[in-house]
Amino acid sequence: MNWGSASEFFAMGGYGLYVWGSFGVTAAALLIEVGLVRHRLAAVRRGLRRELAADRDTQD
Amino acid sequence: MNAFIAIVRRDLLLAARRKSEVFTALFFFMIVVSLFPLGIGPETAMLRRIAPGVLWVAALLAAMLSLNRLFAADHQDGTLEQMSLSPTPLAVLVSGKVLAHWLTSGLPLVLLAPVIGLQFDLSARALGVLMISLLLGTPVLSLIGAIGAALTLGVRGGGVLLSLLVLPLYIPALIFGAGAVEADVAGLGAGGHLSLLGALLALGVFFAPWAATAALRIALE
Amino acid sequence: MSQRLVNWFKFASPASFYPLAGKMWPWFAALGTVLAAVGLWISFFVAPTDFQQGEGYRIIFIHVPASWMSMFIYCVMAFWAAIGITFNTRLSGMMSSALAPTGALFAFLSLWTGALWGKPMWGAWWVWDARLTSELILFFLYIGYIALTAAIDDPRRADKAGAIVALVGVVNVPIIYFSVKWWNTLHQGASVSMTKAPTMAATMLWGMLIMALAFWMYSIAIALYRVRAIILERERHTTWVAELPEMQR
Amino acid sequence: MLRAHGLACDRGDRRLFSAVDLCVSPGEWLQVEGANGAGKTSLLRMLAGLSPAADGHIEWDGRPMGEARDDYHARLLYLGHAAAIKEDLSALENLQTAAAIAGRPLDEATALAALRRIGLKGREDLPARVLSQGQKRRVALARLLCSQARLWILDEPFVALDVAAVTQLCGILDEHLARGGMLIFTSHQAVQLAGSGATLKLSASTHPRAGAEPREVAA
Repeated sequence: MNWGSASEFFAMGGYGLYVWGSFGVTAAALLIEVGLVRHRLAAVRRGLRRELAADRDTQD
Repeated sequence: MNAFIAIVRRDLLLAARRKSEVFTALFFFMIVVSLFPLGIGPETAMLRRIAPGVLWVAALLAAMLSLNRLFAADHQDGTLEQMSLSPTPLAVLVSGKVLAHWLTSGLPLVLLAPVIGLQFDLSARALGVLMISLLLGTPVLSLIGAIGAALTLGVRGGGVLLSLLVLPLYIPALIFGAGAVEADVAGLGAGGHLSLLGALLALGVFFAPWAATAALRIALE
Repeated sequence: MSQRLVNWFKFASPASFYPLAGKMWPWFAALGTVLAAVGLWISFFVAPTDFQQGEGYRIIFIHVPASWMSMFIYCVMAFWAAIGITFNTRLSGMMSSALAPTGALFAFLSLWTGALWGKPMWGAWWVWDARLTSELILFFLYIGYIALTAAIDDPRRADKAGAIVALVGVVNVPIIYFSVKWWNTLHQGASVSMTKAPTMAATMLWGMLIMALAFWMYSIAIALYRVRAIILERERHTTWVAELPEMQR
Repeated sequence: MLRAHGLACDRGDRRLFSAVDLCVSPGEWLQVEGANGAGKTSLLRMLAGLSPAADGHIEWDGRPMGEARDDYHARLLYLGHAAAIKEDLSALENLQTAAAIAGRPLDEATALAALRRIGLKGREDLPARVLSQGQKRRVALARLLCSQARLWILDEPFVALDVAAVTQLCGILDEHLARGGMLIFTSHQAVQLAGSGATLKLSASTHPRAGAEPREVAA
């Protein structure tokens, strides 16, 4: 174990800003990407379902 | 072969009828180069140091200027269709167009560079190396540029897109071209740089017309 | 032989790949999460403090894998591009365009973490080192690919044009790398050597490898996830899309 | 002989036409008709080998187009909507470069004779930019006079021509057919041509997979 306490862990021996800046931005970027793709897929599906429902209505 | 010569001749003829386009690119080159001393300051030592890079970057930008029109006119008036129906392979005709583009945009820069280089107090020897590096390097710019011009043919915002696609690919030519002059000024000998530029040129002559042709076929479909 | 080819082409059709991708991506996502957890544990709790660089060196556990992934993804895109040009399969273009944003993201992360590592280590956010410079150019190549394919309305045309960009790019990446490296050695004074400590501890190597694997699994998962959206967008008007179970509600 | 079977054309999500069969033998002409947007130009480009067919196949002299392409293009003359006229070149230069690109260089005397016959006497050296629309069309049509191609594919050759020019063009086309040439063209107007010929009507369809009825067009 490298760390005596939680605050030592967050301080990263004085490099906290750089280390957490890297890991944090990476984590945030990947999460945002997942969110964007989820949104894209959901939007396509929503649009398609509407289109198909409209088609069914006109057929009835 | 006849068709190749015919294409080169026709494009040169067209350029001769529209001289202003050729001269615009040349004056652009001259103005960009002349702006640097004004922006940086007139110390001779500094100017001598930045000259190769400045001249090469300006040459790169000037070559970009005329790329837009490389295939656009032929695409619009149907000549490109006729070219693709020619019994001569399209890649050969594309090479002809690239050659004509270099003759009207690259070669004038090569000839003008020594005069411009005088503004930067380069020695006669360095000017010679600069000319050789441009002579080997500007055809590479035309060749790579042809791929970009073909890819952005008929595409929205093609001009900006073209720079985005092509400029990163110009970097090796820029590095070896400017590097040759710097190496010579530093007394290291420009041979290595120039042979690498030659290698880039050989690679470009071999592959670029093929890639540009593939891109043109997409635009023609 | 021909039987096997037929099978491959069956999976290459969007209609059969869509459900397959739907089944596969959660597995890769799960694997990626587990690997990331192990990798992070190694990077923070197992790997010892570096005697030269202190705790700051821990950035390499994401910096190096992100750089690897950005290069690897470009190669995979070029691979799909070559497949698309040779066999004229629709799916390969969709795969390329599904991978591009993730590749660009990793290139960006590599630059970002590189800057955050460089500042405490070399005292500068940016140095014109060969690797950093070529990573920057790789990022530009990704942006060029994305911009070009986005500017062409017809997806088939966009795919073909993108394939040419990817192939031209992949030929140029090594040329650019070596030219920048050469340029860098010529300008010795301005550059800072980026070579790491001569003996890399085994735990560090393991940490980087496991993080790289985690990024790899993440990339596969997100690409499969994104390709599903792309398939639906492009195959909107086909009967198989209309018959999908999730479209019946 | 050009034969096509089951041709289909897609534009975006829509299928413009499908199951188009056609066959043109030496001395025969084929007129393609259809409303705007029915895919006339698309069909002609497909037949010229400029764009791939969504479905179906094309044969030249009994060989599939894939392997006959070089021979086919050496014997084909295609004039599209855009006439490939350079505004900055003179009529003579336009004619000569077009022929050179097509692999059949023209000497100046032949080119001048063709331009005179098409009614551009005295305008041979003017840049195309100062010519009228109809005169520019004539520069393009002068290529027909110098052509030894066996198959002509012409997209709207009668557009922008006056009555006299239409008659003259019909004469040129008749000569071509009499020599055993083949001709495929589109036109909105009824045209009287010698030799045997047929009309292919393309009907636009809005349904994705329905299309024109399969029809046999042969002499």
